[in-house]
Amino acid sequence: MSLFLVVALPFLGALLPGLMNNAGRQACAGVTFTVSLAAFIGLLTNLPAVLAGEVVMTGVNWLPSLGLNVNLMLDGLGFFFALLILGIGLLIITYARFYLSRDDNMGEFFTYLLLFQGAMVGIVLSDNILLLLVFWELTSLSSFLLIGYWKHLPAGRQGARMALAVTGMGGLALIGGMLILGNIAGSYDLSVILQNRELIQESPLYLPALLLILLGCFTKSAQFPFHFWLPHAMAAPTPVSAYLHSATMVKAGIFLMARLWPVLSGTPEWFVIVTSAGLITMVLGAVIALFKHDLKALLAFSTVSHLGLITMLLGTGTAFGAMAAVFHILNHATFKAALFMSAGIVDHEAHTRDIRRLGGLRHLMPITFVIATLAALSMAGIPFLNGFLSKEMMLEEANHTILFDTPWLVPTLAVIGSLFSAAYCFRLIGHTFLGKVRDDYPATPHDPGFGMWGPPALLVVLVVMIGCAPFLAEPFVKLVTAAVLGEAAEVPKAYFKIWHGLVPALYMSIAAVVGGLIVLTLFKPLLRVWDAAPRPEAKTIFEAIIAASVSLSRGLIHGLHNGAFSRYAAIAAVTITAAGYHAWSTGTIGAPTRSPQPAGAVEIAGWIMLVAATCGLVFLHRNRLLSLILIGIVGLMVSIGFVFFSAPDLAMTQITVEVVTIILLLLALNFLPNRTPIQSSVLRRVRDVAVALAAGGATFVMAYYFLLREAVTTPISEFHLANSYKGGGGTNVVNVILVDFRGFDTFGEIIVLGIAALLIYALTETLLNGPVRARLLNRKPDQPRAGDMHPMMMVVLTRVIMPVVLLVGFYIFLRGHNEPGGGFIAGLIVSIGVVMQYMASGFAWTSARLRYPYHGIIGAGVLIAGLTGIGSWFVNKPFLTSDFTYVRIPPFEKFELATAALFDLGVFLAVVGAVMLSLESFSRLARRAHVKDSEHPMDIDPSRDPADPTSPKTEGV
Amino acid sequence: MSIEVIGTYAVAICLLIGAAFALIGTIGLLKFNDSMTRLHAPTKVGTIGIGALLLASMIHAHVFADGSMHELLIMAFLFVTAPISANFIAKVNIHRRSCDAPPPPPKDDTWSTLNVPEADRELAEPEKV
Amino acid sequence: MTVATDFMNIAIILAFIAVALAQVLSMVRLVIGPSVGDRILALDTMVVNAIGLIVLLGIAQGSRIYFEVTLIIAMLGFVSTVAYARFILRGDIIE
Amino acid sequence: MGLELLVASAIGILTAAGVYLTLRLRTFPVILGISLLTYAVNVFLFASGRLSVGAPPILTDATVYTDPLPQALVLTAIVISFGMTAVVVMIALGAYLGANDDSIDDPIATADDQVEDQA
Amino acid sequence: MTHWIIAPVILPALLAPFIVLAARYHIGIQRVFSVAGVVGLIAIAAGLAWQAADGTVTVYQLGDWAAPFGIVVVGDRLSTMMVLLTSILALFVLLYAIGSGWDDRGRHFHALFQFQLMGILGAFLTGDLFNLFVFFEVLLIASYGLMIHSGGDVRLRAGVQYVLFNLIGSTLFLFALGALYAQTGTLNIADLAERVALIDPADTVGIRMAAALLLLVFAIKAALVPLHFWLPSSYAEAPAPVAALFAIMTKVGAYAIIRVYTMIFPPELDVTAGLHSTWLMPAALISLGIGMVGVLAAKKLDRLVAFSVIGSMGMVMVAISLFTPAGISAALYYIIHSTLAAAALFLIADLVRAGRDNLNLVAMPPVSGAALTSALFFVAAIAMTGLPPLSGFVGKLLILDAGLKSDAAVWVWAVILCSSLVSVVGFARAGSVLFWKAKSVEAEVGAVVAPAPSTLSYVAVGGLIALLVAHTVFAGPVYRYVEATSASLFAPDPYISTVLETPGKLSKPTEDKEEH
Amino acid sequence: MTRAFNWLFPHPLLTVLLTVVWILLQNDFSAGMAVFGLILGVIITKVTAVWWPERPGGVSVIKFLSYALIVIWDIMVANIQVAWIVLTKPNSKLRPAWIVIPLDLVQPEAITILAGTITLTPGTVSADLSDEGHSLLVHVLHTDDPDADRDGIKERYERRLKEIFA
Ligand code: NA
Ligand code: NA
Repeated sequence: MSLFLVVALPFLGALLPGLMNNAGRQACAGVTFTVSLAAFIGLLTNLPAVLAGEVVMTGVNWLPSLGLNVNLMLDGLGFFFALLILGIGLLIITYARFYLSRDDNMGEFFTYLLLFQGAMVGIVLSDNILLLLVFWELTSLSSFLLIGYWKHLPAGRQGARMALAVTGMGGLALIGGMLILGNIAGSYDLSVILQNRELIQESPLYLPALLLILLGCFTKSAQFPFHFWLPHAMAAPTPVSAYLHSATMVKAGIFLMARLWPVLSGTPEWFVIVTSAGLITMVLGAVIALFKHDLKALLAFSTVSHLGLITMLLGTGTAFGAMAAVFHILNHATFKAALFMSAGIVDHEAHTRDIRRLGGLRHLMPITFVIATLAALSMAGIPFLNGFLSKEMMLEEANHTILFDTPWLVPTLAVIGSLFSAAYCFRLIGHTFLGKVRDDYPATPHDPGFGMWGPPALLVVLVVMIGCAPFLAEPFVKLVTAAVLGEAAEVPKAYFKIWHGLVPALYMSIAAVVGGLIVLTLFKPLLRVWDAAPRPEAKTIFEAIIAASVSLSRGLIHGLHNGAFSRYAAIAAVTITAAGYHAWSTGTIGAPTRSPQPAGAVEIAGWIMLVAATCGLVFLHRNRLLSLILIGIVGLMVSIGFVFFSAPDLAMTQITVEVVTIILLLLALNFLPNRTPIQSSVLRRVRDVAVALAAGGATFVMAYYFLLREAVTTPISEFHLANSYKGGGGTNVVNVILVDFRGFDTFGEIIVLGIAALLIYALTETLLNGPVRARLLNRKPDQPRAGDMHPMMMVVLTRVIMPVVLLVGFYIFLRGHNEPGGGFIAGLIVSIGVVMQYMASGFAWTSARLRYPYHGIIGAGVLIAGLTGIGSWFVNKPFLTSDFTYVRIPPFEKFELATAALFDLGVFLAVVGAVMLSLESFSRLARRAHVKDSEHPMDIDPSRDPADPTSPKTEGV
Repeated sequence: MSIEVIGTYAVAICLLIGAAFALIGTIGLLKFNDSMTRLHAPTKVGTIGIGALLLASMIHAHVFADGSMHELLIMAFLFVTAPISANFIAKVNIHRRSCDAPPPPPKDDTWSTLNVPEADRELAEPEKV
Repeated sequence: MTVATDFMNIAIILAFIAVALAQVLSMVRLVIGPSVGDRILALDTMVVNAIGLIVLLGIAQGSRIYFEVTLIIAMLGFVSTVAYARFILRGDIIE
Repeated sequence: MGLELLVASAIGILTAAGVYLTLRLRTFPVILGISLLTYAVNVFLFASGRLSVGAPPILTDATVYTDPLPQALVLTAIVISFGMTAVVVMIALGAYLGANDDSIDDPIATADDQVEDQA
Repeated sequence: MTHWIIAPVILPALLAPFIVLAARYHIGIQRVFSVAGVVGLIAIAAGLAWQAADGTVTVYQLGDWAAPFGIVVVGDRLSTMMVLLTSILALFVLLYAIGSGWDDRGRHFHALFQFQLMGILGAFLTGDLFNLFVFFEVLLIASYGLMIHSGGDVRLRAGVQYVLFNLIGSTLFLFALGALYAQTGTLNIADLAERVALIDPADTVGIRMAAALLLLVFAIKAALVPLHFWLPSSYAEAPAPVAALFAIMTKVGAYAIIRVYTMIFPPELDVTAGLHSTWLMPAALISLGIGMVGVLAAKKLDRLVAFSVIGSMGMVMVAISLFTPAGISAALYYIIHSTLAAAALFLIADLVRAGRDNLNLVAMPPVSGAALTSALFFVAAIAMTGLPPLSGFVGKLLILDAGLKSDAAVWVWAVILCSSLVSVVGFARAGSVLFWKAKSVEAEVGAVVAPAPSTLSYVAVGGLIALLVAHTVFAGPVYRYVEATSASLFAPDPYISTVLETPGKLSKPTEDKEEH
Repeated sequence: MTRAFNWLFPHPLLTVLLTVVWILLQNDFSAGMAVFGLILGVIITKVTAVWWPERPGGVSVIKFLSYALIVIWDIMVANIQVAWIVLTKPNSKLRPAWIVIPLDLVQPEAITILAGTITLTPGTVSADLSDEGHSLLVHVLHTDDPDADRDGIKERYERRLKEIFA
């Protein structure tokens, strides 16, 4: 079967359990088992090739530019691990079917389990190390889901997050390491990388790569100092613990060390780091395991310890060490999975995993007792069980390993580790199964059905088989070892047998077992010492670190983003000024190319006015109405400046916009407080002044710089001046630019206005349909209002002036193409004319008589402008291409007809609609505050019939 | 003396008159010490001042170019709107009590500006702006 | 003719200075107030004087293209004066 | 003293005043501050065509015209900033009417702190 | 001549007023037109991207005026790719808005939505810097409207800051444009590229300031720290579909930086040497850090997602600031990824909110649809944090790989890897509280159970997730496309010559039009 | 016919005014322009007529022109007086006063013109109207005899306006 299929089957199969959830537990487990089995068989179909020493390779490109491809490779090592993963997987699935209770969502469980299985198979079959990373992180994710499977348990959630954080960190480090490795080797394919031992080990990047990769491996395999997450992962259901945290996932790190052994091992760095980490883990794990009362915790730390043992073996860098490691991986997988499942059975039956509440189970659960005892004794290193064989090899290897120039260090530690290992194994057997039957188990224990004890029993058969007949395993182990060693070393000649003679390893082994027994007899006093001894609780430390990082990040983020706009703006201003200053100070500056133009008294007076109004605004800004008046002056002076500097169009636009803006602001100020309170401290104001002066100074310098220099070459506006009349049909070049050369800008601009109006309208609607409505209805003016809402003089005058204003607007519109003016200014003027009418007789009275659909006017304006632009498509010209002609209709003089005028009409309509819709929206807010609408255009009118009941009241409404 | 020369002098004189009135009006604005009194100075003197300047512009156009009448429009505009502006500012002064209280009207109850709506009468007096 | 033109040019300069001075004086009134009516009045005066300035500019440059600006300022100055006053009188300017 | 200096310093002063007001704590002065910044930038953009007196870009028999393009750009900018101002005034007003507070600071950012931590 | 290249701007620009005019009061009709418009956009955008895929640069002269005198719209690989991305995103966001009923919680949603699209698409397509400003304003003002859609005090207060900060940005943009025009006398991007070459090396401060200011403008849009302050509250408080659409808006800033700083101010240009190469990378790294730390610090899901947007923009900017073909390719790949991922997360946050009326990261009783929502969250979080197997991981690998040759490689790697870890922890905490811890909370007796979100909402989110998966599976072809795009950015001559040498009205000697 | 005329010209004087304004705006006279101005005058008057619902009674145009001439003369004379006051009279010697003018006029247009006249004539400002419109409040810059001023205004302006708006 194709390797793709072997990897893909679990992933594809992961879709099934969820679907089968409703079909019952049996179906759910069954489909999962079938999928796994299919993959397992698929793997086995490749066995002949592997046995023949071939490396099965296959691949498709995924992201070839990066070198990330779905390249798979199957050699002895991969086969070995895949076999473990799929084989134990099958047992675990069977076991889990009976382990999980009816409350548990089995579909979800098996989905996650299959995802995990696929990811694990992916790791061990990847040829591409980037692909390997993908699977690597996927195992972290699926294990996160599996550990947190019982979501209601806090321990599960915390354990899941801790595992994810630690293995995630390792995964990220691994990404770095792998990328470096691939870059050194020039390929991310293992088959290439493994050929480049010298290149890699001589690279200056070897050490960072090694450290990062080892970080990944150590975290995944719970090596010291990252061992602490594993016990907390035991919050997962037992099948998960057995599968992930003893048999497979934690071995991913071991696998990777083995996989990269040919290119990474053999250097002093590798030796020191890996061997010492392994040793420490081995001893530490064993010691901690002894004192754990939770069966699964005990087993978890024993796993840590044994993983340390394997790591240490890989660290020695010798071929023998590697072979011992491979052998122990196999042995450990068999006895540990069996133990986990036994622990699960005990838990399942007795409803507790606490050793102190157990004992005497030998009589109640004989089958389980046999299975667990055989497995535990194997772990303790008792002869005729497979654990003994690999442990012997380990001790042998330890005898030849000299760390830190201290020959006794490694052997001694190895013995201590083995001693404690034996002790906790004996404790497991003794305190759980031996002794008297108790009468206070939380539930009555008895052996479960075959479904649950069958899988561990099968494993124990293997334990015994290999233990008694190691030669059965030898060829396979050597095959795997050959794959580990690659071309870096030869497979050792050593034979696997129970009896090697009276070699030092045997004495060490005996010492360990005997010592273990002695330690167990001293367990009670030792436990007291252990409990009394202060020791760092890794989980507490981890949680403290996380809590500290969270509160640190909160301090940083909430301190930085405290919602104070003034600070945001100040930071922006400082940043911009600083960047501008940096750009200035690192550049070169040449002499001015333009000479300044002389300024007379009047210009200086104008400047003084502007500056005075601006400064007045700053000093008096707390009085809001006054600041509006002052900003009116600023606008007026800027407009005059535009006139002075030959920009009449701009001046007109500026002044009309100014007035409409002030009307808007006055409408808003009606609701807002009339004064701005003093809130900021003097220090703050000094800071603000400093920021403001820096920004102002910078703009001054920049403006002055440019004003005294010419552009590098002729500005494009030369073309506009030259072709405005010829091509645009207008003599007002600014207007021709707006409606023709750059009509697209103007199209966008009227859309901005249209959106502004729609937005204002929509917000008004929302406000008036929400809680604000009540507030507006109950609103009182903040000061008494004068009588005479619609003064007679104003009304009478408006009747004459408003039509004149409209006429002027029309005039400005028509002439815009050739003289200052245009649709935009005309639109504003017409709007202001209508506003005059509103101000004179009130919004209600005015709009009751003639109400324009301002939405429609905006829409029509944009559509007219847009359709004018589209019109040119029909003569096969681009959007907004203009055309014009001259027409003569008596008695009128010859006049110009230009499509640009139609466009300008769109502009005009959009502006009128937008301004009026906005003003209308604002005044709708205000109208909620009033009850009565006036029925007359003016409040006081002596010519009205006094008998008329609708005649004006004396009350100033 | 040709018509151009006379026109030129006329322009100059109109300019001086206009500018002088504009300045005088503003001096009044600054000098008088009561809001209502101040109102007199600029609204009128200024209007005439600008009127003279516009006249100067018209004459100038007739002397140096082919004539111009549209300054009349601006003049008319200013003349028509000035009373309204003054009326509103006066109302503001009365409403804000920034002048002497006016005597009561002989025919009606009160002045329209002082006819504060019932609902607003209990509100505090406006703060000075 | 040159005498007359010189005289006119001097008159233009004097007028410029006078109107500019008027602007500055109005600005002073605007800032010192004290009543809001005074400030609105000062603003109104400044608008009118601004018209004068632009008319002078037109005369000085012999250009007629500033007419529309002047007209618009005349129209809008009035509107804003009324708007400010209405705000003081009624709060809502287009009730 | 040259016109260029006057214009450049006016831009600088408008900017400084605008920035100062933008750093205030209430929406209203901040909006005014942004308006001043808009003036400053409009004048700056206008000045990118350099300053010329008495040469409007209306085609006549004249030979010298000021650069019309910045004028068109400023015109567009004025219109756009008008729309923006109207919008921000309305939003600020809406926010004020909802909370009866025209403070510009955003309480949400810190209200986050009141959420009990359970993660 | 064909007009397709302008269609992405014109279609929404005319559809929006049409909706306002004809269907103002009929949400059903609005929906039909809005969806039809977006589907049409996708078709057009796909056609344009197809057309540009072989390196063809399409120039469209608005008003028939030749560049640089008139405005041109330019379709090349980069712009059409962004147009396609935007259109596709828009479809799913729109479906969600309809499915969740958000579009009916205020006025004019669909018109504003179309205008927003017009602004974004115009910004991608235009070849003129001032026109870019105009489109920025269009997209911004539409975004203001969408951001405060359906109102509420909190949203409006956040909206005020959002608008004001962007007004500062707009002002800055104009300063930069003024400086550029004063220095070069042109506004067309291609023409600028030619004219900066004429600048006297003895007088460079002007162009340097212009270049720096322009970069800051785009940095604000891209939410680069310390100019990012507008983002967290506004994205968190915006209605979900709007926030999801906003996922593309930060990319407009990134796009503009790529365009301008590869074409006008390329890294090898002497007069602007030492500018963006000095501080863009540090700012990008800090953004990445701040964003991901913000994820860890967040106490509300919406803010968490908002900060992840900052972080992902930091990631994009790290890649961009390498200014190498590999860096830009990686950035483009990551831009597509992070747009889709951020949009999906905002929508998922809304699914969460649907059952529990707030997004505080505290456990509340499980709600209907929680299982599906949590699965979607898990997938989207994987994507956003850059865990395998989704595109975030691929993008991260690409950026790390591109960064390896940089001088700042150590910093790039350290920050990217550490911030990934922080974001993983942050997302895991949030997810475990929202979805897992909820299982331990009993619903109050008699509490009203909110109905599950509509199927259409899930379809929209699922669609985005499916796109992410596709982006991962087809990483090879996608990367080939962005690689070619990046290569063409570093060889801009075809772009420049196509833009500047296409004749327009009156730039041909034969054409002359006189008054008759 | 009258109805057609009234329909087309709701305010004929306004139409004429608009036509004149149009010609002045063009700053150049031609027949076509006048026709165009007239068309605009009709349209705009028509459109805005809804906001001017009343049709004022017959106004004597001739009398109005003579009134205007008187006012212009008064304005020029009074301007010089006020200028003199501004320049020479110290604030302490200034005697401003309110004067109240009981009105005989009732048409809003007439009252407005009266008030406008008073304001345009330097030295006096129309400040307010009484709450039913029967008195006009005027502020005088400097006066020794307020009653004489009041009578002067009534005699010189209000009487003429009553004739115009007969
Ligand atoms: Na108020
Ligand atoms: Na008077």
